[in-house]
Amino acid sequence: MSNSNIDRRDFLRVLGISGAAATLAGCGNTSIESGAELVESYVQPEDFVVPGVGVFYASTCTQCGSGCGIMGRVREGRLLKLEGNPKSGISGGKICGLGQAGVQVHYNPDRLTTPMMREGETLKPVSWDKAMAVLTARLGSSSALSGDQIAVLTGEISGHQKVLLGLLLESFNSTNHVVYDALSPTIGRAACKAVLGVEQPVLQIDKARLILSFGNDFLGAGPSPVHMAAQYARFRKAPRGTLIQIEPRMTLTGANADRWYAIIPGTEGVFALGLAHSLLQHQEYAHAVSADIAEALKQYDKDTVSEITGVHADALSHIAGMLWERSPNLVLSGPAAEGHAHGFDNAAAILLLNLILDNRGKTLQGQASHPFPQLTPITGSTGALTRLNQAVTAGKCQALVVIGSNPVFTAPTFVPFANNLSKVPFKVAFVTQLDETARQCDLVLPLLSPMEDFGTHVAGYQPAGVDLMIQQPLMERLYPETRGLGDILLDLLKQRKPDAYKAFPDYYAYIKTAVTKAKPVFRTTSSDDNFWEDALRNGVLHLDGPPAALETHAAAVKVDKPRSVVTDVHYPFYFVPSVKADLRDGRHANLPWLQESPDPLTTIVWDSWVEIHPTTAAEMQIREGDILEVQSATGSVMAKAYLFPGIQPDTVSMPLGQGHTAYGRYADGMGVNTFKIFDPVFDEHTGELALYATRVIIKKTGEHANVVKDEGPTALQQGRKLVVTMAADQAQLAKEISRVTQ
Amino acid sequence: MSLSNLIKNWSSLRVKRPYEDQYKDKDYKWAMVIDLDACTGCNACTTACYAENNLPVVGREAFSKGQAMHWIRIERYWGEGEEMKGRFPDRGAQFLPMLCQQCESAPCEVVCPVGATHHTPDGLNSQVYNRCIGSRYCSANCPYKVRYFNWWQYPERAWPNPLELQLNPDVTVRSKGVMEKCTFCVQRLTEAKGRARTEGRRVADGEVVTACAQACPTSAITFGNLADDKSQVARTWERQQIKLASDRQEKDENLRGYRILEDLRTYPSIVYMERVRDSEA
Amino acid sequence: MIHTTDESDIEIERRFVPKAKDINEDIAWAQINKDVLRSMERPRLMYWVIFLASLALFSVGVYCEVYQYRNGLGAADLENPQVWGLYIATFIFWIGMSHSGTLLSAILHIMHADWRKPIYRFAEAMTTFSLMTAGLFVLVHLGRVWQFYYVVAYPNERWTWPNFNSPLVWDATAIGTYLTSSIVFLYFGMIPDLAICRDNAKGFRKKFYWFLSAGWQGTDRQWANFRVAYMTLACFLIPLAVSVHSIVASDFAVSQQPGWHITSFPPYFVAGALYSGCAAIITLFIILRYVFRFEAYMTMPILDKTCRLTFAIAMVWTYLNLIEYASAWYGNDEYAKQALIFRATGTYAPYWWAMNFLGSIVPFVLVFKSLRNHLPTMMVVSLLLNVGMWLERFMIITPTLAHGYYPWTWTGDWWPNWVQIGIVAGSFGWFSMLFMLFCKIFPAVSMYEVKEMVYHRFMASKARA
Amino acid sequence: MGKVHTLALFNNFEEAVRAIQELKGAHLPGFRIDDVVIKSPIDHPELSEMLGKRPVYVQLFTLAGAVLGGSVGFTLIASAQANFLLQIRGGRPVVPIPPDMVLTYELFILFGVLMTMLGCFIAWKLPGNRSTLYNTSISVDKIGILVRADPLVIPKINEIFARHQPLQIMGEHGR
Amino acid sequence: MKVRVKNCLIWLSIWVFSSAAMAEPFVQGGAIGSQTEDGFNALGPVVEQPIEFPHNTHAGQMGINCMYCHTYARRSGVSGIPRLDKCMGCHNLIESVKDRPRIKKLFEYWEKKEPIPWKKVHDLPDFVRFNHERHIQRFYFKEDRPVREVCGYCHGDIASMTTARRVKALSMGWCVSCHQKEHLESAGTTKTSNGPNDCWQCHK
Repeated sequence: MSNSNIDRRDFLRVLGISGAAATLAGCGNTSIESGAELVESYVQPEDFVVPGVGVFYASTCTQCGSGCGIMGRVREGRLLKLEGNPKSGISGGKICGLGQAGVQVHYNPDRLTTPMMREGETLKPVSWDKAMAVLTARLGSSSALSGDQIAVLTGEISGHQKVLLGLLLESFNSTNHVVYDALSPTIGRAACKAVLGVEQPVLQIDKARLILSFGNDFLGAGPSPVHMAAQYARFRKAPRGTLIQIEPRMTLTGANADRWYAIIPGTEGVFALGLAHSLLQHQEYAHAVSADIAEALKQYDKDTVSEITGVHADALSHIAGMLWERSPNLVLSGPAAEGHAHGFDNAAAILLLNLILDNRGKTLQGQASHPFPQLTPITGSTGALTRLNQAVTAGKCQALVVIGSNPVFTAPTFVPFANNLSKVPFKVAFVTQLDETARQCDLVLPLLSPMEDFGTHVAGYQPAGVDLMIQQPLMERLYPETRGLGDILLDLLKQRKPDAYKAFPDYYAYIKTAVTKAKPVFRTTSSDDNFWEDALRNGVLHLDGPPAALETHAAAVKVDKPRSVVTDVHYPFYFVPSVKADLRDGRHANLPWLQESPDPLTTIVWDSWVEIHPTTAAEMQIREGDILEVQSATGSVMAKAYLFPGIQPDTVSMPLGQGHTAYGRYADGMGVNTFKIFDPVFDEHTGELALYATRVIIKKTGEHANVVKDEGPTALQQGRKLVVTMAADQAQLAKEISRVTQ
Repeated sequence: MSLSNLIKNWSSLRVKRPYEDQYKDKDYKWAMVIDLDACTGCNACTTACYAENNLPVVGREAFSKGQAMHWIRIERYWGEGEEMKGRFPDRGAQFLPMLCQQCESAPCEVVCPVGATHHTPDGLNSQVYNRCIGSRYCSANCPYKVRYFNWWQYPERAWPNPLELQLNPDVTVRSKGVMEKCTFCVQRLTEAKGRARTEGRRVADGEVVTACAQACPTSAITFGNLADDKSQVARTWERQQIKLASDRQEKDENLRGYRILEDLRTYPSIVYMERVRDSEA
Repeated sequence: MIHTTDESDIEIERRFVPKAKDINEDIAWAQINKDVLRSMERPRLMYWVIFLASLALFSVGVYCEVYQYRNGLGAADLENPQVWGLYIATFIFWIGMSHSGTLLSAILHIMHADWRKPIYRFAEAMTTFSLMTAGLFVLVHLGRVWQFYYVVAYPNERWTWPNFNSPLVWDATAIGTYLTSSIVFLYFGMIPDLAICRDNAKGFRKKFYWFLSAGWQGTDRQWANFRVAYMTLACFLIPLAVSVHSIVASDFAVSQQPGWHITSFPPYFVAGALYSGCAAIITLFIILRYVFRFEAYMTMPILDKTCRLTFAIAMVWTYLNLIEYASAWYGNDEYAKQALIFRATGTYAPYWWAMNFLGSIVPFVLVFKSLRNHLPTMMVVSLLLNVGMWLERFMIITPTLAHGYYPWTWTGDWWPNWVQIGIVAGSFGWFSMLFMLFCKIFPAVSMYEVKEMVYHRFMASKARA
Repeated sequence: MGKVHTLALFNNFEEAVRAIQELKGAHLPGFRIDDVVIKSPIDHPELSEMLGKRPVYVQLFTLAGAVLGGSVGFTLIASAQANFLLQIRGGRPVVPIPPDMVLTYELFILFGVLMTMLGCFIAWKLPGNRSTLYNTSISVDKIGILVRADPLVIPKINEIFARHQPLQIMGEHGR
Repeated sequence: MKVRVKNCLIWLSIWVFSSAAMAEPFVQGGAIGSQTEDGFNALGPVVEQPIEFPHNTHAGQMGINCMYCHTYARRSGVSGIPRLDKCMGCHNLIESVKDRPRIKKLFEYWEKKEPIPWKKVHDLPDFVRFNHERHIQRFYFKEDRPVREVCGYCHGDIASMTTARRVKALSMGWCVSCHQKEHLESAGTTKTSNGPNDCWQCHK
């Protein structure tokens, strides 16, 4: 594993490979041949470039916002595989399936290879000159747009791209950077901020002896799943921690729990307050909260709580007992608890338990403060899109730049963003592959893939200290007609403010200058060039920093009279969307590996499905594979039924991310888009869309189709000793050999 | 000189395997430990395997017919007996990464008519694609059903340009009619062994791991050299009292290690560590 | 007297003839020659109908095979773990069919049961052609059929050998040996008849028969050597036939799968093979008798004897079948027990029950003499028995693959698709096409042996008189 | 040598038998019973006593073939298994006895069968020339007696034949 | 009955000879006739290269070590073609031949910074892995054999050719014929060992 120590850009320029791109190993040639193929031949490669030997380059994964350090294995100029970068504190040398599939973003057969411009109804390919001319005419030096007239819509974005976007908007006297995340953590972050004083505390999972999680899928689609998984692995080593999960639909984390409880969706807060009430019976916790809260909590006796939440009353006292017994512990709230009209209150109530149990500083910490706040990511929200939608509807927006966001696909029906887009005179999208939103734009510019571009990233979740993640090209660009986002933004900025940016011939120069300028912060004595080379070689610039202290605001927790969830006669079922760790909000549905990677719990691939509890299914005479219509107040979708025991019986669940209509061959026509049946329910505190508050009715269509899954006709072991379970008190984990150490 | 070889080495040609200390004086015996308590079922290993070993994405149609090509698959069981009596799977799901067990006495090896699958000196159960004629007898005889057959001409359909550029040049792209299976990433092993040999040493522990082990976010998969006493895998086997050449382990009750379907006398090279659940919770 | 199928004749036979004669010993030898040689001349319309139907069926099979060859075996809807589908099931079926010829010809020859003589020739031809058909399935089921020669142990530039441990290699060797030996046996027993053909043929055919008849002139030295050699071949063929089907059984018994790993499989397979072979002989007996007007030679008493033999073998098979169930049932192998229960109650249960009914209950029809002598009934029964035996093979392959050791990979509802069914149907077309061709090129009834039979019976009756 | 052949065709098997008996009893000069060949449409093993000892050696070929096939077969298979490239499979010994016995058994039979056929062909003196004295009616139902004798005694033989109602008597040069 | 001895002998001798011919490779391994020293000679087609590189001048007349140019052979599975700047390293300084047409072509590629599209002459099937490094390390470095012999065993006497041409069959039997031989483990010892006989060593 030799890492590069040269100027990456020069390396790619002088490599001059022939023959490599044309050969497809193993395919076709099955006999001794002479003169049929070309030899890999170089002009002037660096010494470490040896044909037949793979070289690893460090970079940063951009598949989600976790900012994992990765290494790309490059051979004969081709990027072959991604691995975790051991130097990255976040990934620790590991990588998830989603990260692996990053190469398929790069090699995707449906990638956009030339700029496209709208001609009437369709997009037609145009040259870069033409495209840039159109772009600069609208957004260049002559542009008269200002303020709210221009908007930039992105997904979660950090690093110098975020900086350049901000600078570009600034040149228009605008701050209209709309960050939209269909699966936004806004509610939870707001609750954290209110209760603990920070938006995103650092979870010390490995230090906890007991974790009580209310629908927090930290092993699946959490904020930093690879890091959390490593923490989880340590948590499971001696002394082994216990995980209790309470949620309406079993997540991947729930599937790994020692004890899993089904709860009526939206009642997690009630349960948490019930626990709080129970805990306050213990002397040592009695003074953790103010007297009036303690008084109010008395309404949450275990029978009331049990009746409201649907969880057995004994469970409440049992969990409370365990929380009391096993310290330090950690109580987590997750999207399933937060995505309700009173989601903020739920999350706050759950966080209150941490205050009572005094987990602050033990298993919960604040993040170290980042030396470059301008590089840290902005958390996306759906509220941002709603506001943009209002501006667009009002006709205020004259130009819209869309980067890494697909609101046409993810916006719920009551945010008719797709229809309103036509009211914007100039819409430009920067994409690697055409998606539903890009297809509605006037100009689409093809970007370099993350494997071809430079960049810097800052993760939203910084487990220890702070990291500045460096992204560098892992191979030469595949398509000459693609450009990096940074380069395009820099070009526009040069148009707007020629003087300020003339020192930077391109984005590479900009980023190199910017990073080397930050050298003093990292307290190194090496030269600028060495510093930059080290940064590239390691893929990460790390800075240790003390964790920020957490505050205590128990008063932020609203303790009302216990409210049960109102049932709806027209829509009797709770609808719980499930977020797949690899498809997320659907942006990765174009990657074949992820489509074929079975959903861990149902083993279904390439599809959407409706999870329904077997007893409910039996009552309704639904068999697996029956096609059901799931109808909410705003829309309906049809999918195959899958009988799933890990779900609250009055709840049905469907995965998000499928149902694309214009996102390439691997995504189109697979499953249905469940974003389109969300009810317009918003969190009362933050105004954020409540994703878990939709109610639906289920109708049988009478049709039937086989569920495409890996599982066979039985999900039982049939007496075979396949997976064996041992009671924790029997296992002598401490005596085992493990590379994972505390 | 086969005839003279026959006469000269008759007794060694008549040795049955596995036997105790078979690999004691050998350089390598690759083996694995999978900790089911650490495995979260996240499928990272599966995708890593697709990337490393040029596995074709078969598509929905073929997948629905049971023609998937995942060399390592994550199985999800819902428990047995008492656990299934309740309304919910109270103890979570049971995930099992199932891949070729690299049996020491592999049922598949015996039955292949052309000897496309055999046992390597490193204790791997090999599959030579270009020798395979596709009788599928090995798959029929595999108790674990971890052998995957190329039902279609995947090189023509699974990697539309430019996806083919991702293909690992160290691994053959299998055409139709060929059986394939987990190789313990033999291309990595061969490379590491060659490098070590040139440097006149044995491959160090952790120097080479399979793609699944490398990716696994919880490090549930440990890969290593059983012939090297100091390797983590060898020490774990030792500590778990698992003997390679035994079909019924006599071990302490509170040890978690076991091998799957061991009573069939396949002598697998993968030890699974029992999943642990806190019965108090 | 020529026996006919008339109801009244059966009636008369039963009432007034204490023991029907296998063959009319007054039949003139020249007449025998004439009757048999006539069957090789310009065919009847019925012949063409059967031949063309076979050809059409065969073409369907060829089309399916070409389709499968081009697309890969996925075209046949095979999957993991249903890797074999109908191909191996039908392969065993055809191997089983091939045992009839050996049984009738070799065993009965050694035991001097001369009633075999009018019918053994076509039975032997059946052996050869079923083996050829079975061989086709070996090729059809291969993923890379173009590399099939890797199985053959021959010196090559790769310096590699097949895996001699594999039952498939034993299979290849055994079937190769069996095919060679059965062709030798068939040809050898035909040499005196080929000489007759030579003496009666003209033109190209004469040359052809001249070459094949190997200078046969019927001299006493030729007869003496012939007698010894033929007897030796018969002695070789019996253990060979048993070994062939035992080896086919070893494909399964040697493997580990529940439902396959059964000690009684080899005899069970042999019995099943003899059973289906005998049933097929009855079918072909009736067809040939009708198509070539062989009523004088393929007489009802011979059919009667064949039927009784079939019944006996059916009972042997039933016994071994029950033994197989019993050993799973009373054994300690939970996996095998589960596999058995799956067969009886799972997806394929109707076929399992049908197979037991057809294989063990239907043969009781053969107990009744009146039914044994009723050709349409016998035709239907023999076909049913063969369907039962085909189902037996299907029940060996599919449920075990569907319900092996590993529950995760069980299959719930796997069914063969049109490609597989087409190829299986094509194999029947191929077989009957070859068989029909054989009947036109070679004498389907052994003339010299019928003469011997007539001669000996005549001498015996004279002695009695 | 100078011996020539004569062939008589009989309709009746008993007449033919009597003709041979008379030939045996006639004590013709230079005539031996070995020179008599019977051509018949079916096998008449009952004549062997009358025709004297005419041994059959086919079994020897069979034995040689079977033993050779078995032993050489086993050696070849075992040495192929001991070949440099042959690998350990499924934990079985490289040269496993049971599978090799199965194959040996098959080769034993195969070569036994082939050698039997070969031996028979050799006994039939293939590919030598056939006697031209042959009548197609032999293959129908007639019995032929072929005698090889000194040309001088041929008329006497024919005379004996003529006493037993032959259908036809054929000489080597025309009728 | 008299068995014709002559006939008998003819048949039997045919039998014995054919069996013996069949048995030879069983006993020796490989195909009939491949046992001879030159049983694997198989001249490949002439491959037209972009520049007609004179190996005979470089390796022959000047006696340059093969690995001076094919520098990857000792550290990678593939021996590789020399990089263009390697050629230039010398030819920039050799004024005497600069006007030769082949050298001019070389300079043209260099000016354009374009790799020379050399064609593969020794191209194994894609499922075969041949490791130059291991062979060079074993026979050149450890056993200390002359480089021309080590390379030449597979590549033939390149020093007498202009552009390379395949002279060996490169078939599997040929590889095996050498792998089964006992080779010295290193110079100065008498300990021998043969090449690996594991399928997976070469097949991937």
